[in-house]
Amino acid sequence: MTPKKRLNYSYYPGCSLHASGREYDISTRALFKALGLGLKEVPDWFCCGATPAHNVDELLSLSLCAKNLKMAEEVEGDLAVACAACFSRLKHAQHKITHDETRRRQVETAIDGPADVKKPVKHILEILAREVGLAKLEENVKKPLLGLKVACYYGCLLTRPPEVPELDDCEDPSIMEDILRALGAEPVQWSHRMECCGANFTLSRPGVVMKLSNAILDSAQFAKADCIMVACPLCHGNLDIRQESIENKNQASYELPIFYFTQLVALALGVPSTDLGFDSVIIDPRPLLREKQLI
Amino acid sequence: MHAEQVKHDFEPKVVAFVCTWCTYAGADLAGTSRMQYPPNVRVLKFPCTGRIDPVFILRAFQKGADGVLVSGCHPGDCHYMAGNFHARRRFAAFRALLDFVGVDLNRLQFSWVSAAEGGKWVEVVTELTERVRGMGPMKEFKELELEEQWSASLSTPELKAAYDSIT
Amino acid sequence: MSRIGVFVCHCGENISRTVDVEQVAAAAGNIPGVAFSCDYKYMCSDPGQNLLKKAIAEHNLTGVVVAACSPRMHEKTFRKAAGAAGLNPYVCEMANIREHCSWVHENREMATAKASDIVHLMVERVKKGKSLAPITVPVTKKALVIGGGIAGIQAALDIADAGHQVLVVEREPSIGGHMAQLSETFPTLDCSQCIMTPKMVDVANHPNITLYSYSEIEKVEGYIGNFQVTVRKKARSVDESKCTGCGVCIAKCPKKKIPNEFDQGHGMRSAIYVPFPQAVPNTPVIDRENCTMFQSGKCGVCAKVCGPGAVDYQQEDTLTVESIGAIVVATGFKLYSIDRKPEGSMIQGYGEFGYGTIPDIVDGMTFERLASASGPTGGKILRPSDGKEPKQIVFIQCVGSRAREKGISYCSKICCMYTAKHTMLYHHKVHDGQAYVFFMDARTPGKGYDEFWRRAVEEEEAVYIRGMVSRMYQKGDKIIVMGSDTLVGVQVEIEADMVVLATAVQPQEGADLLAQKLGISYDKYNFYSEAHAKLKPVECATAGIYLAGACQGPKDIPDTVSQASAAAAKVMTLFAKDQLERDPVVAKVNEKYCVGCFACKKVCPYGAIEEKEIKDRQGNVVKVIAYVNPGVCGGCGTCQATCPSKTVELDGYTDEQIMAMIETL
Amino acid sequence: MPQIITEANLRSLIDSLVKESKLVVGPKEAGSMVLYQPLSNGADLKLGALPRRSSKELFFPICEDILTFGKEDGVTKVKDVDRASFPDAVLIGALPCDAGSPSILDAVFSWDYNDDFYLERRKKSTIVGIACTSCDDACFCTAVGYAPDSPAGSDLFLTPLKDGSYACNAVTEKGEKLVSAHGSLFKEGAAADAAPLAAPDTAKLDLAKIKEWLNTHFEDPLWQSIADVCLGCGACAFICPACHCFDINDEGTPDHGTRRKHWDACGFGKFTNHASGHNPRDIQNKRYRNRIMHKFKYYDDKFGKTLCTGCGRCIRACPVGIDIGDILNKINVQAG
Amino acid sequence: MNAKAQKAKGCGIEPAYYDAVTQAIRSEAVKVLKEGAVSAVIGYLPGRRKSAAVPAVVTTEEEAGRLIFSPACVNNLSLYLTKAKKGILPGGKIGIVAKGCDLRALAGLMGESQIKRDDLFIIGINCAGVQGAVAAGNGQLTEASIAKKCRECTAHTPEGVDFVAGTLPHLDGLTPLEAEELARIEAMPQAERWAYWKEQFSRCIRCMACRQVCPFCYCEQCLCDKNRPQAVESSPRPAGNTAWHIVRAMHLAGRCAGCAECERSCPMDIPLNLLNRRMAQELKELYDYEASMAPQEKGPLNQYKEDDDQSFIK
Repeated sequence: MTPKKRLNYSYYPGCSLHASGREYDISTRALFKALGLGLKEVPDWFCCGATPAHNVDELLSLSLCAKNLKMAEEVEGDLAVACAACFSRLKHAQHKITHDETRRRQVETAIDGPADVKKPVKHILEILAREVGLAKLEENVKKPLLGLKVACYYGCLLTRPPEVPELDDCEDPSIMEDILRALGAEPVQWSHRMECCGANFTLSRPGVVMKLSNAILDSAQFAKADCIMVACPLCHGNLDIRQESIENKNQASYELPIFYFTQLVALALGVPSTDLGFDSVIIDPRPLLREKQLI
Repeated sequence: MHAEQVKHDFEPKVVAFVCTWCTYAGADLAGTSRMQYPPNVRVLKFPCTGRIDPVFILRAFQKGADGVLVSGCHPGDCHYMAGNFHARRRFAAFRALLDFVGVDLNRLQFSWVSAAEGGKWVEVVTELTERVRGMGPMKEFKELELEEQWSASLSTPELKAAYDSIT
Repeated sequence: MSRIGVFVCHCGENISRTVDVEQVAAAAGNIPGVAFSCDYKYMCSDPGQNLLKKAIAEHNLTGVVVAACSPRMHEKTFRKAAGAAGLNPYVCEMANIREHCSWVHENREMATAKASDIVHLMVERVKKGKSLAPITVPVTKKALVIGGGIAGIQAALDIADAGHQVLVVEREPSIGGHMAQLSETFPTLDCSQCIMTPKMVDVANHPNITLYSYSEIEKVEGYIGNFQVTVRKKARSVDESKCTGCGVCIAKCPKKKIPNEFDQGHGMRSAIYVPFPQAVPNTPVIDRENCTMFQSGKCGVCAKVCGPGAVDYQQEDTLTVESIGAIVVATGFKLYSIDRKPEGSMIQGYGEFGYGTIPDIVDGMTFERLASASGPTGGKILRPSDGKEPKQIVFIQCVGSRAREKGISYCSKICCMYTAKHTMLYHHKVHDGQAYVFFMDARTPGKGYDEFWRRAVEEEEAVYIRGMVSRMYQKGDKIIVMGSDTLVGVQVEIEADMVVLATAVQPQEGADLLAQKLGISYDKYNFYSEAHAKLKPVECATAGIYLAGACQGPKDIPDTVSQASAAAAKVMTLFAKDQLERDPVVAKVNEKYCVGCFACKKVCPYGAIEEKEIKDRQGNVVKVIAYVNPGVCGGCGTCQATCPSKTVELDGYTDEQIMAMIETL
Repeated sequence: MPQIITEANLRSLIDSLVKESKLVVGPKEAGSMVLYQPLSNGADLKLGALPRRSSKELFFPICEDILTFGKEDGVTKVKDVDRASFPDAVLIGALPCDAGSPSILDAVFSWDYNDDFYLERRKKSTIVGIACTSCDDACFCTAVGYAPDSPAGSDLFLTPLKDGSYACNAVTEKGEKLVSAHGSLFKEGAAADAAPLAAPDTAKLDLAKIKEWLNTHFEDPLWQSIADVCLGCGACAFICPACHCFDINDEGTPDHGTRRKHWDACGFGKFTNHASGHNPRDIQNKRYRNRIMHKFKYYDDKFGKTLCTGCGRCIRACPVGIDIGDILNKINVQAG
Repeated sequence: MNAKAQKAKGCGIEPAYYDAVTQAIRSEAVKVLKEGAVSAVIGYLPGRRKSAAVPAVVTTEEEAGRLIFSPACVNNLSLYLTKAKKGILPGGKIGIVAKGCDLRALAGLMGESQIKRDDLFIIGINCAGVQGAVAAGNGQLTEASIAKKCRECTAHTPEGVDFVAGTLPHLDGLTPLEAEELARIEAMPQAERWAYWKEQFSRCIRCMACRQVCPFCYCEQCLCDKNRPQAVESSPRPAGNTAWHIVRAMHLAGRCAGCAECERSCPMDIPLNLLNRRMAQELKELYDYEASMAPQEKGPLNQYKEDDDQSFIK
């Protein structure tokens, strides 16, 4: 038997995880600790430009990511990213800079140095499913999520466009469902796994968000899901924070707790629920978890 | 957006021995598709990779090639059915021989490029050219060309110049 | 001493934009042995060719290099011109400074230097070139048509009507192909089977046509005028010579619940079956995978009921070798499926449409069968899942086609028209139904085509929505179609009862394998490549092989029939001669030096090398050496590369020519 | 009184000659063998073994450029090799069977045509010969009129003495000059006893009789019997001190190239191949016959010399064991 | 243990073994000539020098009675059957003395249609070994004088011959010097290997002994003698020498019988057999081909398999 080397990752949390998505950050750290993985935050990281920068100034959005990636070189291990928007931006910048010589040169001028963007960027889903492995996850389950019906919600950024993130099947991914099955939960078949939640229109055009997010909540309910699991703080915000006003507007009643996948995985691996930020969300998930005897 | 073609300090000579049916046509396709690649390659057309004699490769190195590419049809696609299969064995053996006498095989590339693979042609040529550029001139054979048995060696400036102009 | 003429073409600006053609011509003038050099705007034009002819005469040229486009484009043109001026065509060569230089480089200085080098290479090649005389070979006046769809049928009938023997080889148990499956055809809405089946019968009855159905091409050897084709006749388990086509076996077969391929799996057939009632030949075939007799050894009903005793369970595949002079490839197409594709495949499926798991999402061919009077529903539009009549139906165009992200970037050409046809058929059959069409563009060039499309939109009440569908999912017994209407700028959602996808046209399964047997080239999608996109649209680069129909690219019926007739005309042109002149690029043995090791014979892919005895004047055998049969030699040159002493040499690619080129490096 | 030079001083002599920018050539260890090669200092000199190749290549290189040609500005220009650039050379430690060869070859290279390449090199070189103290069963110098202590061809001739030093005899003016220019390294004095010389185990051949036999036996079964097995390689000719055939080749392209002269051998099948394809010496024994005829008849006819110094190299090198000493003995016997 | 140590000292082979082989060859050669079964026998006659034997084509019983086998009988006589040496054999069936390694060459020549088995009477030798290129002069075979190829011989016993001469004595295992040398060179960094061969090839004088002695170099017109076009410079300069030796090795790849005559004949001691062995090793690894004593229809470079290795092709 060869002794297993401890996997170490550098970590780019992104601004959401330090603010509205704090529980995503907390649960991610707890999860890594539980799995015995190293996770070291890149010192002095800054905004990735998500999500509006590339619509306004592409060079800026690339340069922000290039600089972040360059700084990440200082920390050991592949770069772990939790936020779907950060992940998308970093991967996109990598792709663009590697494939477009002109852009690369412009970025190099902008950041005043070589555009060193080779650091492998990995979403935490990827790390769990591929690097840790489903078998090992299953092995380490302490509290199987039995009877929990989960609508896995991927959102629009995680797998698109196909050539950039290379995370999973662009239109029909299964990585979240695979992980959940390993934990003993019951992912539901539903229609809106990939639809847009309205993302960053949340402040500028809330009407759009209300409509799109409503469709998501509605179809999750139609599929008899107990809750929705997400991998993006923007999605989480729209589905969780706005849920009540969506219900009001549409005369509906959803009461669907929104989990970060890190929360559910960590919970299944035996991390105490008090360490996972369940208290800092709007739709309190604890009644559901209690009902399913998970806490 | 194409990479701008700028002259480098060292422009390697790259020779490509290609079959007319697949790789030559693939290179034509790269042309009609207006793809861009380094202008260092000189293409010698053969009916088939089966026609390509290892001596040609050797001779090309002797005559100043810094890199040699041999390219033909994918296995099974040979216009002549089996020419490329024979070529494959011949070149597998020849590579081993060159390696044994100390020739850096990074200078000798074999590839299958079909008539539909203009992009692969560009990729293969670009990769070889840039690799060879990084390696610098193929000095081994060039040095040999200048060397003499001791009894004949002269080092007059004129002769040196004459040699320089040959190689 | 050679007197070579070098002619540098500007190709309008195609070359001169990047290459300093004057400098190239001037540099060529300095090459030893070059007697004349010039540059000209369009060498391939008449004045350009005249310039060449005039220079050959005036400067007494012994060889010519035309620096212009790829020899694959114009080598014949200039060789002909050189020949007209009295020069041997084979001392005329092209230096490819367009595809291999001006089009692929931007730096003028370097491109010019490269062009000069390319010219120099070719000058050396021509200097060492020899005059060659064309070789004549006999022509076997029998054509092979591969594929018995409308393309193959048309080509076969045309060639047979011209008085030549034709062998038609069809993979399926019956000829007819996709056209036999169609309900009605655009733009006239005439019944497909009504116009198709008479032609099928003509094939069956034509005295000059031999039909091998349920057969495949095993091996192809030889060359234009002289192919040896091995055909595998698959075991039909029914003796064609005995069967009367009475159909009793089919009626009595106890195993009847097998999805019928002809009906896209929506109708049922028995284990012994003919694909459809009008099949040609009308001889049943036993589907051994589904036949109880073959699976368990118990049954044998069909054999018992067969009067003539035609059923033969012992029948095996047979191989037949045929001598063929020309080949028409007409293997047709298949439809793209939205199913998940294997890992690493260039082509992707549609996850957003459920990867083919939603039963009421069907493709266009299934709709044809549903709409066909002879189809599984007797011509009623009923959806597969529950047999209900769909009241809201959505047609989606460009599924797979023009979808680079799915791996196919081409337009399938026929979908706009057949979708319009489908909306009409639907409207005619379901009067209270509503058809919606999602489309990117409506492409309707063709006689009467746009009028037809307009009719669908304006008179037959189809709602055309310009935009794509982003997602479809099952909700209850409805299919929710989410799309966008880009003209209005809104998202639309339709609760459909059934969805019909106009999926992309792809080459037939195994097209690449057949191409490898034939030695013809194909593109990355496996469509067969014509020799020239514009000027040789039916010829393959491999002489003696011609293309007809959708195997070369998506085509509708009129285009397919036209191309099939064109291919037939090419075959007839070939058959008009008793002998054929062929390129003299063949190997020759230097009898003085050959020592008869026969390494060449061992490697020759054509079996062109024979043993020849050299005798002295008394008739004693002095030595046995190699001899290349010029009629059989394919000209690959593998023999020469193998011969240690190079006593076998390929004309047109001699060591002397190649070494001279290498010397210029 | 002869001059004496110690071995140490002999090596010092080489050092000084090298310092004077002379090309000093002598026996030197080269892998598994000893070859005549340029010496970079006195320590390089390896005495006591017969070098694998003869010393003729100092005057008659294995391959040398004659001229170069090339196109400049559209005009073909030819450049002769500058013979003045040939170096002043000293051949040191040549055994008598090697030192003797230039004096044989001078004749052929200055006969109807003066080969400037050979003659220039010859003029610029001084040969320091050395008496031979060891031999093997292939040596036969004494049979063809040479001897282990023959100073023929040497400008300065060294005789090994029992005390390890060498007695020096200046045979020619060149030799005297060499001594006088480096007087401090030589000393006059009574010589110690000479070291024992080599003594090849061969009887003296009657070369005149052999020539006479050759005059009348152009056709003879002997040729088949001795030379049917000859392979037709050039090993014997190339390592022979006296063989001097050469070929001239143009190498390069019409644009740029070099005309080169290099060794050739009469054993090669292509040696007399005519452009027409006809070959007057069509089979191997005819070629071998020519080798013997040339050495012992034709050269003598023309220049009064035998083209063999008896070094035995061809005997040692022949892949099929053809033994010229044995053949000459046979002819001698047949000649009576 | 003791016996082994003793054996190693003397390198085992008694002169009596060679005498016995000699006697067997003589009586068989005389017999077949006498019977008229063959018109000539190609064998070895003693040379003037102890360390030399000379190949000979003997046609009389008297000459046949002088044939020998000794450690000096190094030559691969199959050479004399090829067209390269035409004109020296009488018509009719020919007898030939062949060691195991020579037999592989005979088989190769049969595979290349140069000779027919029916035209030959092969006197095979149970061969204990012969001397190397730089053998000492006393004619005895010692561990120091045995040829390198014989140290790792896999063909001591002839197969498929008409007559076998001698009984194989006990042979001691010897260190495989050539295999070790091959491994040493293979292990060198590439630049060092180039330097090694450059030094070796620069010594070449282009005497062509390696070509002339090779049974497989029977071409009427050697590629390197051609000047239109000139594929290999004929002048003995390092450039042309290197090209020549590469071309030679390539042309022999898959054909070489491993008799190592090229290396033995080289007056400049260039280790040519290393090139041949390297190629043989590669062809064994890639295509499982080995030279054998039985003729093979096609050499490894005259055939192919569709799934041949192509890992080197992009």
